Amino acid sequence: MADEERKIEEQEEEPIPAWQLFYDNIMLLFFFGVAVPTLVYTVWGLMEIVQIPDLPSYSP
Amino acid sequence: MAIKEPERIWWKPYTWDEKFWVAVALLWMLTTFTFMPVYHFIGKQNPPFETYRVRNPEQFTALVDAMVEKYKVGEEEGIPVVHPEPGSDVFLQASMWQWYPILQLEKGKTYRIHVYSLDIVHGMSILPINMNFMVLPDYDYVLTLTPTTSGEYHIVCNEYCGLGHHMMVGKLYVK
Amino acid sequence: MADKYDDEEHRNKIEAPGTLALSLIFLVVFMVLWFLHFKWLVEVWWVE
Amino acid sequence: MEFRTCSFTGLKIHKPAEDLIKWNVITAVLFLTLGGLMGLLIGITRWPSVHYLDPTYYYRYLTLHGFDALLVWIIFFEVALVHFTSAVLLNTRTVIPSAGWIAYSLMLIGAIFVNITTFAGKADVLFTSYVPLKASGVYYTGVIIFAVGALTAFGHFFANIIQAKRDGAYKHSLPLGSFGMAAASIIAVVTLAHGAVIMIPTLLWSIGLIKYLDPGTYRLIFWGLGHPSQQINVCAMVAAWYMVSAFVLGGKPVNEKLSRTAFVLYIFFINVASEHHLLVDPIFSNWHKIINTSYVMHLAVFASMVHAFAIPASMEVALREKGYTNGLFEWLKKAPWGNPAFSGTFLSIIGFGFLGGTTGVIAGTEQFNIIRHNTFFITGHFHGTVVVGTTLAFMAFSYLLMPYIFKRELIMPRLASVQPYLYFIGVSMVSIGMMAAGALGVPRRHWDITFSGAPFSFTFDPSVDMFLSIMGLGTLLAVFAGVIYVVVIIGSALFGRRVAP
Repeated sequence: MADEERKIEEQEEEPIPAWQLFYDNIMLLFFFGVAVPTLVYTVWGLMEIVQIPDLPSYSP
Repeated sequence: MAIKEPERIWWKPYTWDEKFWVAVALLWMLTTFTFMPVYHFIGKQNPPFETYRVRNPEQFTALVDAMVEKYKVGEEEGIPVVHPEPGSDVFLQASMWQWYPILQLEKGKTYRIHVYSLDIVHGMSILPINMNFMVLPDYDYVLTLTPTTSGEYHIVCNEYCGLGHHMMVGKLYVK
Repeated sequence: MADKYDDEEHRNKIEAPGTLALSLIFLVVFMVLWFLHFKWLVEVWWVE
Repeated sequence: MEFRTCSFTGLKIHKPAEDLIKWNVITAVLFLTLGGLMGLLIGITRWPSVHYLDPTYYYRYLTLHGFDALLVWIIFFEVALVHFTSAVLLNTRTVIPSAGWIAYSLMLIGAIFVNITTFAGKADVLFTSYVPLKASGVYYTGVIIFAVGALTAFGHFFANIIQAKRDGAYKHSLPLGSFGMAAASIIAVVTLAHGAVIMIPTLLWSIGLIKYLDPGTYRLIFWGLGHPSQQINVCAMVAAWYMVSAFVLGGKPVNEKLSRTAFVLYIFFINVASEHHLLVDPIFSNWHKIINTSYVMHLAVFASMVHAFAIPASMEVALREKGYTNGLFEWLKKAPWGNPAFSGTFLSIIGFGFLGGTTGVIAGTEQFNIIRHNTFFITGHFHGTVVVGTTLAFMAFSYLLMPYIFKRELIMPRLASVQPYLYFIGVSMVSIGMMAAGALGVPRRHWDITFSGAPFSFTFDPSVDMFLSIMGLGTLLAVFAGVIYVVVIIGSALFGRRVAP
């Protein structure tokens, strides 16, 4: 199928909605899919682990 | 079809039943989510979050030993029973396969119960009321509790800790 | 083109009434279980 | 090119893709057999009146049951789905088949390492292997090899769809089934990367090259592997649901936008639910717990509720188009209940929603987790999701693969058509029995709840015995149905009557 033909065909039709283009972009979804859990779960969790204070001294 | 490429533009409005279900489901989900932070302000039954790093196990063992020495009131099966001052800091130590010591608490008094593991990961399950917490080595977890019911309670380990795991049972009295 | 999708008929259609009914039953079960857990939690917890 | 056209679906099937699917499915079923056998042994051990195994073997077989049934069976089947959705469904080829075979071999070698080490008694650490509980280095090596193999296999998905687009196999959008597996593959990459990050230091620690591993950090990152590996299942299972609806009934998604939005919410948010295991841990702040345990404001749970509506709706619309339009439920009565692919799928949806989904969200509520954490309730919950949900869905899907990919008819079709029902009832009994016992405080991963040999003994509510017996009977029924499944699938693959290609 000639690419030109397809191009012409698509120009005549209405544009694809932006959201649909976003959902079709698997690599962009991949980026968010990796970034969100890594930041929200892992990195945030590690930050909390290193910030834990030492056990203070108690007199029972 | 889920098995064929959809038509060129599939971004289309919802039907009535789809919209209704999306609205109802979203509303219920936001409710159950909002419950969690809001309950920290209006409710009392929240997981404790106070925690300290224990650099040296002996530091915690020393605290346990000092408490046992000062407040020991008896002994069961070789494990001391301790009646600490009401409202004080209390230390409970888990190890393979023992909860040490046995605590005797007073009803209606608030305690800061420090739990800590000497060796590997354990799980603290207070039965029969079924309150469960993790006990980790190197971390002191401070549970601020006010026993509201008196009686004899057991502490069962509910995280696998080796072959004697099922024998790791401790005791807790509320008087 | 746009009004093809926006027509009243499509938006007010109920395509799957049986499924909607099943889903609402599911939601009710979900809520009942949730409130039961809430009740158990309040009964159990050692706070004043 | 080595293509044939499937006489049932009209799909063009690439020979290397077909071979990869066959081998992955058969290997998956063999590991399900092993995992199921372990499940039988530990299930009847926790049935108080039988109490079959010694503690050593109980924990050893529990480790294996977790690894084989939860990881190996499911991931091998998902790799079969990777090739099915990224090549067969797009009527195109699978690129670099040799990479597929390398992935397959690595996964198999890793799984064998873990199984042998555990059988030999060198790794009685359970599935979680929390440090500082130590297993032999071979065990961690096996897990790493398996994870690397699985990562390669899921990477194959992306290679395939990129090539497919270049070849013009699809213009803009993947079919929904492939889109669901794309979500699963993205989630898998996050999962297996966490696995590598934590298992490599653990291996070094177990052979003495690293002195110290922080138990809190291990738990955080391990659950970045352990829980999301179940989210791969959720995505793959939902994709399988959509595909069965389309293959069996000709059902189309009622609204592509709705279904795809739900998958996108999965991709973004479902992985953070690893927090479910850390809710009563020291260390993490309430906000970390709340945001993560709620899959970021419960949006991924909302996505599941959308699928729970959209898939039955697609079936309903398809059946109504066939003329079953009386009342609310005529379509449901007239559905092809005798077809194990359909009945398995529908029962999987029901079981996943009612047994696994609701209880999971509730036990994952920060406050409620205090009365649920590490009790048998949790075990009941994930037998609702992973077994009634994912395993049953994959069983149903494999009934479709027999004619489509193996070019064989099912042997014993009558037995096959009751199998999903028996399995559903059996595992539901297991799940409900466990949840009821767990609600009364019975711990999970516990050899003896009468605490023999302990200094003190605690007696549970007497009804616990009844609930655990329900679980025991359910185990027997589920294993019986599992045996039927294995016999039918392996038997059909080897001896089924050949059908026209």
